[in-house]
Amino acid sequence: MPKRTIYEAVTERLEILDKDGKADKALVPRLSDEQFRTLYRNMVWMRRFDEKALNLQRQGRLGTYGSLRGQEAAQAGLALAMEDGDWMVPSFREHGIMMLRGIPGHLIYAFWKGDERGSRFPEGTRCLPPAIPVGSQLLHAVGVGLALKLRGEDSVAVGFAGDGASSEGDFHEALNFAGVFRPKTVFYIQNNQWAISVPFKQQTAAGSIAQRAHGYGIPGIQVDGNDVLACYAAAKEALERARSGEGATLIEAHTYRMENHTTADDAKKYRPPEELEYWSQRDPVARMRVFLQSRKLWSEAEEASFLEEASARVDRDVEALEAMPAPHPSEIFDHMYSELPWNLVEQREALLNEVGR
Amino acid sequence: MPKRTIYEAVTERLEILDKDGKADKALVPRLSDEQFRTLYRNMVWMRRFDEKALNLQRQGRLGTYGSLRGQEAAQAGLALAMEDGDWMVPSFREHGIMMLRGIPGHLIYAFWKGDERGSRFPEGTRCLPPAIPVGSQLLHAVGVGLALKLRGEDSVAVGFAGDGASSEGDFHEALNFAGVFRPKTVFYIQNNQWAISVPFKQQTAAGSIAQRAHGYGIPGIQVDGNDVLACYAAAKEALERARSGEGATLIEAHTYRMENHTTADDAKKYRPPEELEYWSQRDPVARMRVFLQSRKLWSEAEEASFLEEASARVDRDVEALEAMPAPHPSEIFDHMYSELPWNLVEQREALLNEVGR
Amino acid sequence: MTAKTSESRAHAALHAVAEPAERLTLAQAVNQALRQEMERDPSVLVLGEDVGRDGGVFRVTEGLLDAFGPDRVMDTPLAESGIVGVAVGLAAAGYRPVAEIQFMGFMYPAVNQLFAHVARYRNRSRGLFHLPMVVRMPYGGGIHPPEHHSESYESLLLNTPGLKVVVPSNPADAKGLLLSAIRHEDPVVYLEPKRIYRAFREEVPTAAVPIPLGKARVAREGKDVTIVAWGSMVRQALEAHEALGREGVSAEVLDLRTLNPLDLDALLQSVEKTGRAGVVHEAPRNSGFGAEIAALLQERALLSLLAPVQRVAGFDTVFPLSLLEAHYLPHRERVVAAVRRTLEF
Amino acid sequence: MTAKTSESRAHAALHAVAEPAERLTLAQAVNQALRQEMERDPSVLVLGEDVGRDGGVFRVTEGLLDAFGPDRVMDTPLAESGIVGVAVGLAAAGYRPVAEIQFMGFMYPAVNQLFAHVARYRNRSRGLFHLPMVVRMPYGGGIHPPEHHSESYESLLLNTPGLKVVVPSNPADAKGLLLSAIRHEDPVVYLEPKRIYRAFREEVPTAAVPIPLGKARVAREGKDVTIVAWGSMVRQALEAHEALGREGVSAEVLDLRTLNPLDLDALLQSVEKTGRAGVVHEAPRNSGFGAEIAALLQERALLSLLAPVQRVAGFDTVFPLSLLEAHYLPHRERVVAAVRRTLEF
Ligand SMILES: Cc1ncc(C[n+]2csc(CCOP(=O)(O)OP(=O)(O)O)c2C)c(N)n1
Ligand SMILES: Cc1ncc(C[n+]2csc(CCOP(=O)(O)OP(=O)(O)O)c2C)c(N)n1
Ligand SMILES: [Mg+2]
Ligand SMILES: [Mg+2]
Repeated sequence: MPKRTIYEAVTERLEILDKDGKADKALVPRLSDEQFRTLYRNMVWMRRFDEKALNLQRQGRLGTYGSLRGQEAAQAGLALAMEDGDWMVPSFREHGIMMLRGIPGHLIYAFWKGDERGSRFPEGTRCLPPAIPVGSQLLHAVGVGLALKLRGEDSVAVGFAGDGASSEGDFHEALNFAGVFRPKTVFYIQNNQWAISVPFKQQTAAGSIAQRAHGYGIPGIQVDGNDVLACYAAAKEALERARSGEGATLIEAHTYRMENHTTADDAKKYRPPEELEYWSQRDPVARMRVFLQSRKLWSEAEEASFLEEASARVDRDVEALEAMPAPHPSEIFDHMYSELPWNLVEQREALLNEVGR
Repeated sequence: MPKRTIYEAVTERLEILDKDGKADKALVPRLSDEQFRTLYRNMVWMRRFDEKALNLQRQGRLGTYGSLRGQEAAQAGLALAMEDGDWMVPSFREHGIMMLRGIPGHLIYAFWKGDERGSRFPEGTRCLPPAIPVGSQLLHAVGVGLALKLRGEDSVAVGFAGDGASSEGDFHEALNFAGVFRPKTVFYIQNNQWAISVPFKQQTAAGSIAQRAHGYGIPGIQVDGNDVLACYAAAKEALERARSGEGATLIEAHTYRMENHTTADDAKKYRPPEELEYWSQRDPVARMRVFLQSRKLWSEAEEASFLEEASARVDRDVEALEAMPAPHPSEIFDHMYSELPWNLVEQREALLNEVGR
Repeated sequence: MTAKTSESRAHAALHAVAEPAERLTLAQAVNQALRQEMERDPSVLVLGEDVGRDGGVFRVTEGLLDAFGPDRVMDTPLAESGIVGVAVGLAAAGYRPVAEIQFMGFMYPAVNQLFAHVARYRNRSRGLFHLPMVVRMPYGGGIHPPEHHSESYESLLLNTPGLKVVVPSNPADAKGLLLSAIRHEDPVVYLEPKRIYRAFREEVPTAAVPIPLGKARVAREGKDVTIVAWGSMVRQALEAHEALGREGVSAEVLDLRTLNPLDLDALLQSVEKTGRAGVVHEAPRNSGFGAEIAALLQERALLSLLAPVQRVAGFDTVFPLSLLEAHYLPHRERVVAAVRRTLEF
Repeated sequence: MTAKTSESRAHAALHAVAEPAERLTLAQAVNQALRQEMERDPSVLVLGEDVGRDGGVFRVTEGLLDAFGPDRVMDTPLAESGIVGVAVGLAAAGYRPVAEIQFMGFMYPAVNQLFAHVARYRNRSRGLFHLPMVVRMPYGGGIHPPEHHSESYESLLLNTPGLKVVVPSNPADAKGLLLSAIRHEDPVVYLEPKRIYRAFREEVPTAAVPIPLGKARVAREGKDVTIVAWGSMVRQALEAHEALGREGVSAEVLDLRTLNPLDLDALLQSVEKTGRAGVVHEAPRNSGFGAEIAALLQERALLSLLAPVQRVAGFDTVFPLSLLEAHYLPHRERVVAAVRRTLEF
């Protein structure tokens, strides 16, 4: 053999529920019936929240909105695996898990309405504000995870990004820093197959994002992102690894963006209907429902009451959103620095005179 | 088996000459005796050129200089594998191969003397000017390789970078674009184990740079960068792949920076002497000499005449360098745009009045 | 309205030579320029995020992929440094790439390629290599998007020698200036005022008639004061012109069109005539290009200045999200007030 | 020489309160400030390329790794975006990182993190998160290095709201201002004039005595003209002061020290007194910070101005390599000539 092997490894994919929701018994995580129910309920709730947002946008009550439809399992599974003190470093499509982590829905709606107050989360939620420049936030997740390690805290930072974001230089720098400094960080990449109009196969010639981990000396795994049990299990393992000081993991949640990129986009222009069809048959919510049914954890009646509950919560979010007073113009200036410099004092004054305080 | 393998990663290393210069017969590339001699001579020449540069710098006749000592095989092997029409997209430590590709030595010296004219290479040398912001030039190599592909040219672009540069975001973006667009490009990374004072093991937790290729769907290989035959063979294979339209390859030439980072650096502060000792025993020039000897292609007399010839060439370069008239101050302005805008006309005038034309 | 029609008349006049013309939006004018140049010159390529199948998030590159194929219209991975860096190589090897940065707010990842390489290649190689490339960026506010979709970073480009910077304010200029930019031998950053991509249609010559770079346009003649603007803010200047006119103030509106090189002669000529000047831009005031305009005027026309040059600019803050955006953006009233300050000084 | 000694006297005076002092170079003063803050506050961390074992390519962080260990002094991979981006996370989670960009010429890859995040975090989260971090960058020319090692990009920082920008011109200020920067709650970009890292020694208080941000320093009193400068160019201003003094021209030298926020009062006070002003910087003139100074002065002190504000700046070109560098850098004679222009106007 002419050449000597200096590196040999594999990239694996974890699936627990098959496309129809039938579980591989051996792999089903040991969760209580209530936890299984919770996983399902949380997905139902997210979907309601999402549908309402699309609605509000159509009625002009929200601005441009990015739907998470199809990614409910990826976010609900991870959410159940995370601990209270853990940090989130989100991109812009993580509102499902943000709600589950205690961020009030009306703030999330406010963000999409074009209100910075929507990114002032309640103290202690340990969630950084959503980052729009794709990929850039993964470095922040490394920094937070490093802080947790340096302080000997028992918490982990989860950094989110999409498949498109994985092409940005910052993705590389973040994973490489993570390999070197071994922060308490988990990289959670939701590969929903599209970056606006660019399909994953045009985003990279690599067959998966998970295999990028080979370049950084950290573990990487792909998980069926429409399989909430698999997402939970993979996240749990990675979070434990980080928590116990063994460093970062790259998780690729292989899922699908069921909606337009945002309400400003029209996916019909670039996306084959068969593809939507294919993924509809792998709907994360439906698959979990089948699992619950197989365990006798589901009933029409319960379903109805979840739905009602979910709708009620979402309606309360909308009320709270619309009860927010308009932001005061001075907000433009007041959070730029720890104190107002002379130029902002002048500009603020001028604006207040203009609008008549 | 709980998880399903979706990707198997294997990275190989090629060695032909062992540390003492003994060749693996089966692997020795089919080259003429004259070509074997040329490989050796070219390394001797580079080393002379480099020693002279260090000398000139000490005498204040050059500015800060970056030595390539130790990397002669990595550059000579590749040079022999490249064709006339191929492009070079260098970083700042490629002067060895630049000379072999027809860039006059006095221009290279001029560059290190702080003279932009040193980067105006003779027409047709197809070498882009050295790039200092590390890693950034790899994207240019993708662009040039893509141009060659689009024009159906039979040439290849070789992009150079170091181990430190492989941590920059542009390294990632370049390899990913290359996977997607399959340009006629070869990435040639000289891993000389150090980025100024940062050793490779602190640069990344990956054991090699070659294994990064798994993240981009392109082939990657590590080669003993102090083995000129292995460097030639690996480069030849990659160049052929690109030439025939099969896309880019990542080559990691595993070598060593025998000198300080530049003459402005003092490696004693951070580098263990044993390490230098270890690598001195793997000197690329000495190893090739042993190979030539084993083939009866070397003699004291020839050696003496190479050396004399090399020294003479280098001396001519120095003469040519020092025969260059001082650059005219107007050079500061004359190459900024296709024509001088009013502000540069004014500023140029003012300077010329100041220095008295 | 009146401003609009009288302006288009102004253009119709300017381009009288170039009939026949058709009424296009600014977005259509850019699209037409790209199409015509790609037909004329096979070395012109388009690359960027979503520029192909999707036709661009503003539909500016619509139809180009079908017309010219994937070798000339490239949907790239999501990486701005990659887009500009690959364009550098394409240009160095003989192509004329027109790269798109989806929003100027996402220019930052490309700044190393743009400032360290695109702006420097000719000088670094003492003229051996030059980069005939264009980087298109929709810029500015007014569309109520999320963060980073409204910014104006021209000042950063202007303190970086080596880049020509062009900003059209209307469909006819958008086409004519882009034609010149693509044919130009120096790299050009071409800023598209996204808020007026579809705000109005105007007569645009059907033929490919380049408008020279480096020449400003007197959008309105006036004798009392000069309002300097470019891109999207020309609309505000024109509205101010109308409003001031009703008060009997005759304001000249100078549309710079090219920010580097600046048309200094046109600037000085106008201000020496009017003796008063204001400059309008969306970018923050501090160290914005308005400062350069003011600095040049006090340097070279101090004795003609009857009042300080007034700057009407964005605040020295982050560009606000949509609920507060309207407060940030310079508007007619602020321009009018600034002009009054010059008159009342 | 005389400039040097008389200047150090000036400082000794300024810091009379703060004895005991020792004579340090600017590089040593920065090192001492880092060391004292790291001793005082365990949340202060240092990270960057070669800052650890090597002690920094300018030896500014020498000894810190041995003193504080690898958890607090981190040699990072070679990636500027990574350095600043990781610092963002560290700061958001309660540390006070002091990140180093090895040369300001290599700031570009970090611009996305610096401008899109560091400058915006507080505002984006409406004050919930803020980033008490410092980004140190050696800047400017005069050391005869390869390309990209001599640049001054302060104007780019200043058109980007959200960053405090500090530039010391001498060892005592370097220490006192860095102490304040590290303790400050807003992100600070701290520019170190590398050409004077070791050019001279001056009295520096041994104790940790912060010098407040946002306050300029009158380096020399004068009545005929104000020379505004910062960082490395203060030397040239002081030399010009001496030369002009010999001609009987009394030039006031204002060392801005902090560029954002600018000490407007000090600026106006001085120019209203002298009636003439020049501003000196290494960065290109076009859209440089000198333009902002001139714009502010004509805006707010037009009637006091007896002559146009003169800009002495780098050319609107790439910073030349060493053989031509001396022609590019502003020097005493250019400052003197500019002052003469204000006197002869
Ligand atoms: C640096 C940067 N460039 C461009 C954009 C514009 N943009 C917003 S979302 C998006 C696609 C992101 O795709 P992906 O990372 O897969 O996330 P997804 O939208 O699918 O959740 C683009 C190009 C951006 N936000 N940031
Ligand atoms: C973007 C950037 N950051 C920092 C530097 C300063 N610098 C010059 S060379 C160097 C180390 C490069 O190491 P490597 O890539 O391994 O190349 P080598 O010097 O070993 O050939 C650094 C940090 C630079 N040139 N470019
Ligand atoms: Mg996606
Ligand atoms: Mg190296």
